[in-house]
Amino acid sequence: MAYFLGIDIGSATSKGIITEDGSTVSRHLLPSGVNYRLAAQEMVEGLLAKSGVAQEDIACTVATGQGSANVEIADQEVADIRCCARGIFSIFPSVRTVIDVQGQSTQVLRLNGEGQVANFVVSEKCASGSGRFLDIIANVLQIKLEDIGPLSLESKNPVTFTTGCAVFGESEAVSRVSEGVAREDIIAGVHQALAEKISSLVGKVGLEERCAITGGGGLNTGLIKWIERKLGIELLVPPEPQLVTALGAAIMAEEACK
Amino acid sequence: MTTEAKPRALNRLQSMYALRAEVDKMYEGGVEASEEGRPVAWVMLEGWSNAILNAMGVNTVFPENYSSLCAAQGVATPFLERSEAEGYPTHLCGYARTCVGYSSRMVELDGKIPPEAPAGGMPKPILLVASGEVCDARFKWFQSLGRFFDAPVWTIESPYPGLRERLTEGAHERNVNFLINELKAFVAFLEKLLGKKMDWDALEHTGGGTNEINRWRWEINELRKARPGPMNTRDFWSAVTAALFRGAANPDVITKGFERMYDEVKERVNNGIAGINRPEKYRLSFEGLPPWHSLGFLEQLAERGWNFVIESAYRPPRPITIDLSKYSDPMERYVRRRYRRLEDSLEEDYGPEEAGLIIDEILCDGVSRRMGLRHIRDYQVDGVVLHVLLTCRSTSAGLNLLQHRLLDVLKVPSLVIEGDIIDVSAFNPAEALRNAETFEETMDHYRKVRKELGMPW
Amino acid sequence: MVLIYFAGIDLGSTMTKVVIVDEDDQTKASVVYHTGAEHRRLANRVMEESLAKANLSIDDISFVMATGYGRINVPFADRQITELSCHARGVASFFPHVRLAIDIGGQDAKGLKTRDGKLLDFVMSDKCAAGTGRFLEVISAALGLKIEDLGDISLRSTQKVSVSSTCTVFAQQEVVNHLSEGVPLEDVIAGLHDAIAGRSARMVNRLKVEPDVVFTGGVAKNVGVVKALEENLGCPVLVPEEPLLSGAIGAALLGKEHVLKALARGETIQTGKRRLEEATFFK
Amino acid sequence: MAEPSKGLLRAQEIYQDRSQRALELREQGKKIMGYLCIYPVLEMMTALDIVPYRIFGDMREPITRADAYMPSVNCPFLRSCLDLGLKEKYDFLDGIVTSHICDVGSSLSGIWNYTVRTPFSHHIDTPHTLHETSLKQERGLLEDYRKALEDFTGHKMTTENLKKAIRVHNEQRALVRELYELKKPDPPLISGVETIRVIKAIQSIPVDEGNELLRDVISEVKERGDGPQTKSARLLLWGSILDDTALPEMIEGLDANVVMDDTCVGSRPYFNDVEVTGDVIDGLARHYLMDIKCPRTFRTRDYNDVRKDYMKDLEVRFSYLSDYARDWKTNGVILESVRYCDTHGYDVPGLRDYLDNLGIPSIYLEHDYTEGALAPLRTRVQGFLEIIS
Ligand SMILES: Nc1ncnc2c1ncn2[C@@H]1O[C@H](COP(=O)(O)OP(=O)(O)O)[C@@H](O)[C@H]1O
Ligand SMILES: Nc1ncnc2c1ncn2[C@@H]1O[C@H](COP(=O)(O)OP(=O)(O)O)[C@@H](O)[C@H]1O
Ligand code: SF4
Ligand code: SF4
Ligand code: SF4
Repeated sequence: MAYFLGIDIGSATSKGIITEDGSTVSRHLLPSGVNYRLAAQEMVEGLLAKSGVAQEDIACTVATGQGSANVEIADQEVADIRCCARGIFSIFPSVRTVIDVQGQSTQVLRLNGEGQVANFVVSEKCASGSGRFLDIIANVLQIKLEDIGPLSLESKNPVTFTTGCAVFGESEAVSRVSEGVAREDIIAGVHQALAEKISSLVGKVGLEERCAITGGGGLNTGLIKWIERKLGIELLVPPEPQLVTALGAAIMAEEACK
Repeated sequence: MTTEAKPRALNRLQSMYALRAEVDKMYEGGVEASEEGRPVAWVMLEGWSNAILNAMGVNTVFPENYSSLCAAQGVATPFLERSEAEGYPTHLCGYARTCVGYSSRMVELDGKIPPEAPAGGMPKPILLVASGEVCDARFKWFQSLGRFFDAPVWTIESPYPGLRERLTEGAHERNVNFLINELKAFVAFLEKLLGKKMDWDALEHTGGGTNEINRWRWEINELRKARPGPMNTRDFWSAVTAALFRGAANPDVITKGFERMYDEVKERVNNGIAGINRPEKYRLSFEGLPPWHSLGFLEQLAERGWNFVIESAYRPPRPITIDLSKYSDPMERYVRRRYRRLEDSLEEDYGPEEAGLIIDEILCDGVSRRMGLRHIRDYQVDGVVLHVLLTCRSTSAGLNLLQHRLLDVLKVPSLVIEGDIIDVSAFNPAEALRNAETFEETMDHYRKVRKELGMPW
Repeated sequence: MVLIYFAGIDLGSTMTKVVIVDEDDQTKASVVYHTGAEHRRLANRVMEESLAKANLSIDDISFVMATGYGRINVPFADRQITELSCHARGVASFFPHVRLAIDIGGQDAKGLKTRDGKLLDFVMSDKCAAGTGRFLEVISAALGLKIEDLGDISLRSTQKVSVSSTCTVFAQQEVVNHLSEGVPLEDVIAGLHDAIAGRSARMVNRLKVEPDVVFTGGVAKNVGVVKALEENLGCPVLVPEEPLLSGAIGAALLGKEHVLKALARGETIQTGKRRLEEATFFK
Repeated sequence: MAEPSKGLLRAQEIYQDRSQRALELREQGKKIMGYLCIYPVLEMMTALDIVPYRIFGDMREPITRADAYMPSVNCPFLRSCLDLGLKEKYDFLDGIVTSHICDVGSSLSGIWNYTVRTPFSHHIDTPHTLHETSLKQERGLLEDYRKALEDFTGHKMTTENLKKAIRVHNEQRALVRELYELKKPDPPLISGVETIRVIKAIQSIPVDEGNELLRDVISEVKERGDGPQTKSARLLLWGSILDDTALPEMIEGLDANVVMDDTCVGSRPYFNDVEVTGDVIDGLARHYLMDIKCPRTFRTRDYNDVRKDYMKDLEVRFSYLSDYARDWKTNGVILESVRYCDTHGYDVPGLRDYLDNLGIPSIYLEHDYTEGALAPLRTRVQGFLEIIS
């Protein structure tokens, strides 16, 4: 029996998948924490424990994500954009554009008919353009991550921040709340700004219909709506958007064995 | 650490070293001239003034190149910081900022060359020759050096028309006359400055030498079409400075150097040897100016089997024989030798049929989709690296459009790498490498696309 | 004889400071509070506390001068003036020969060229948290360290590591990575201090560094940054005993000078409504 | 129907909805010609009854489409212009005329042609120096431009019409100068914010209508009682493009009036007349090459001087600013530029040297052409005001 392992050590969350014959046997998520190496070990142990698969039966492991270098058992490290492409292609073969919203960066890719990356672009290295901005604001406003999206949609009057910096944005959000600005207006402002940045990235690679969203940002129903409004299209959302890259890594592992 | 299990990924050309050394000699020559009380000018690379100055016995050094030399040796940063302290915005051209820092340091030292200056340094100029060609930086920068030197600045103006406007009836002749008169005015100024007459015969020689050098450079580039590509862009960048920033060096010496390089490249082609010591997985073109501070990065890409077989900047012009017999005025000969009608150069480059298509595009839309892509096709390039520079507008502004045109017309993808010519802090090698891996997939994809369309590579 | 008092309030992004001085420029009371979300509005409480400390009531204060990021919306201030002028004035009260003052606070870094307490020229950092006190706050919070301890920790470093991310948020991640790779804490912290000091030094170079150089603001309490700044500037740097207070003291003194000047001209002093109410920010 | 508004109100209406008049005129069959920066010769458009319409960006609208065609390290003003073009906001233009204002400006003309595809386009390669040869070149370029416009409209540009056009444009220049005279008293009769609105308005409508607007504004301003208040600072504003009132609004919200400017949505295009010469094009060439003072041009004391004298050189390049400072009694100068503008950026240290030498205090502000970027500049401006008062 041959199993394949895909591990995505993200900046905030580590994700892992075991597949067999192209179908997922087991999945696991845990916070990456402050030590990627530890997270990688726990991920492998967790996955094996959940699935009951023995380590010897893993034919091949592909690691990806920020901390991919810390996965000791990996046979290969692969760039996360490639894994993301493979993953989404196995779910939605017709998708041609993917918006991948991760913690540290946002990337937009175009796919060809075989699930390969035909073009891609990565956001700038400023947290104000990444999912992290949402996390920071959600945290100070004491809103659960899963609630920020729906809440943002209730806003009639999204706040424009006076700062473009995620760090200062945090204190600005706090002060605004204490001055009576509604939380949904603040969180909507952040969503709107992020959606604008994303639509500009999409412009760079060009939008081709059938566009999907992946990464942790795909769990955010509000963000999806904001992006849809900006782009004027509907986004496809895979059932487990945050796991798409890990799935792609597992598929890569299978390919590597062939 | 001398344990070199694997050979380096780049396969350097031996003939490059001699050429590279010529640039150091040019700077040494400048310092020597200055010490002997002979005039030294700082000039911009534009191809018009250097030969004229040399013919007048003026030694020339090139701050643009000198800044990249500082960057390559890792000593540019203190100069950059100095320019920031002088109040120059940090987005200005990295070459200019290095030069400003250098000049300010010179003033601090009473006009002496800073001891930390590489290659002997650039001596104090008696003249700054700016250029209206290529970019704004190159005349604004020298103008602003007035804070440091009492040397006069002369800006050589050259036409920079829109494409369609260049095809307008009468425009070409007007531009030629503009250049002739402009350069004559420059000569008149030089005569006044130096108190001596122009040596027109010498110009015929100093001006003609470039053509010989360019001819060899052209031939070398022709050889680079071979598979595997026999010469990596790293060697191109190392050697090209000798041709571009020749200063008062004897053109024959440089010509000889490129001739040797030709022999070496030819030898490689005959034996199927590549410019990288790894299988040539991808053939690439480098568009834009290189990261002078991190040329070693090409080694890491070569490790992945990336061979940069051609580049966009400083490609030598196709050698042609121009009938100058009709023209007796030496300045007119000098100008006509290089400044050509757009229609003519297009026709030589693309052949009459494609040139016709390009001209139609220009007349109709004011721009051409096809133009300037010839090398990508000729060198059968799989992908293009676009180096978007933080501090250079003129080489960056058009890169994104180029990216679209390459895809539209040739189905060749591009990887954007952001960085700078001088400022190492603008460049993130780890990220660039990560994206390089993904880009391989993109190149694979477009290989298939081109195949489906029946394109030759 | 009637005693006359002047108050300066520096409503900073991170800290709110109030200083009350008497007519001989002697400090009667000073209070420093975390600005925080609520305290930002409750600047009045900080004011009240300092009045209590000085055993005075608001009516004993001849003039209240407000400065700092939140100066515009302090309802009990008589006048506002930028922290630039206030720091210049305040620093001169500690070090009369100061020529260059560097202030690194929670929101920005500033360089001030001054002479005799007068502001001559200045530079300020941009709208990014990198290079500010916030940078250190965010990272020390992520590492569970106290901001006060960073300085001493970094002094133990023998080989600082450079932090390549400029973004505060990503630098935090990078620091974590360094640590999980086994780089000693002190070397990482020293690297952060160097990054901040280097940025500020490059910025103030535009003003032509001349001694005496004085370093103020909350970050000046951090001996590690002081040392790194000295290295980066290549000259000694003076730090006042309480570097947080220079803005508030400067405000109080400028308030006093404003009053004296007006009196000398025989004008009446325009004072505000003196409502000890909450301050607001986004107007 | 309500009385059509006049004077400042009308200026503000046009400022807020610039294209409204152009669209009306287009309905009536007029040709609308977009132009970038102040170097495309407007007189030739007017002579052929074409309506010149200056292309601006919008600092309140985030750039989302232009980044695909222009790297973000380029002038954000031009990127914004392109962005609006890509968002079809300039689709009503019949053509576009560009000139060699700066590198990015020149590149933009190609990018615009490739992506926005306005039906007619022409690029004028205005030289950088004032050499004799450059003047000749500019003259030739204007002949080409004239021909291009003639081909575009199918009409001949007669000398008579051209002279007439020069006269109306000169009249506009005189009216703008008259308006600026009203900024000399203390307090000025018209604020910096209002001035930008007026100038932007006249750059959006036909020249004769602009003149009428100017006349209305001038008479209104002379008589009104609710003009600007006296403030401690009277400022001169120098810089690159400023096509939005946000910055002067911020400044004038503090203890300062902007009483004079040297920007191209301000005095720059209007402070010299075009001389009506025997050969009309000569006068136009001279004006557009030599008279407009802007950092894009390489100006020096004497091209044939073999020795440079820095201070004298600065004098020649910038003395008009000290005239402005004297005549409008300004006590400080704000130098303003959008980020990534090279031509203005290189001039800043020299210009500050010059002003320092005259004892005129100055401050340099750089912004990225977004409304949000202005808030942090507030403390800087206020600090500057504290220094000069
Ligand atoms: N339940 C959720 N609802 C909304 N957003 C979420 C949720 N969970 C995670 N996110 C978003 O996803 C991002 C993390 O995405 P992920 O792809 O896991 O990033 P990384 O790989 O860098 O750890 C977070 O920044 C957060 O904004
Ligand atoms: N005891 C301390 N030791 C070291 N650093 C401190 C200390 N107290 C405050 N800081 C630093 O000072 C910064 C606040 O400085 P401050 O000058 O008060 O800023 P602001 O005026 O913007 O409120 C904090 O971000 C923190 O980094
Ligand atoms: S082309 Fe670019 S690199 Fe060269 S001088 Fe101009 S701005 Fe600098
Ligand atoms: S602006 Fe803020 S979020 Fe952006 S890079 Fe700077 S610190 Fe990071
Ligand atoms: S602001 Fe500067 S870069 Fe932008 S268009 Fe004007 S001159 Fe060119």
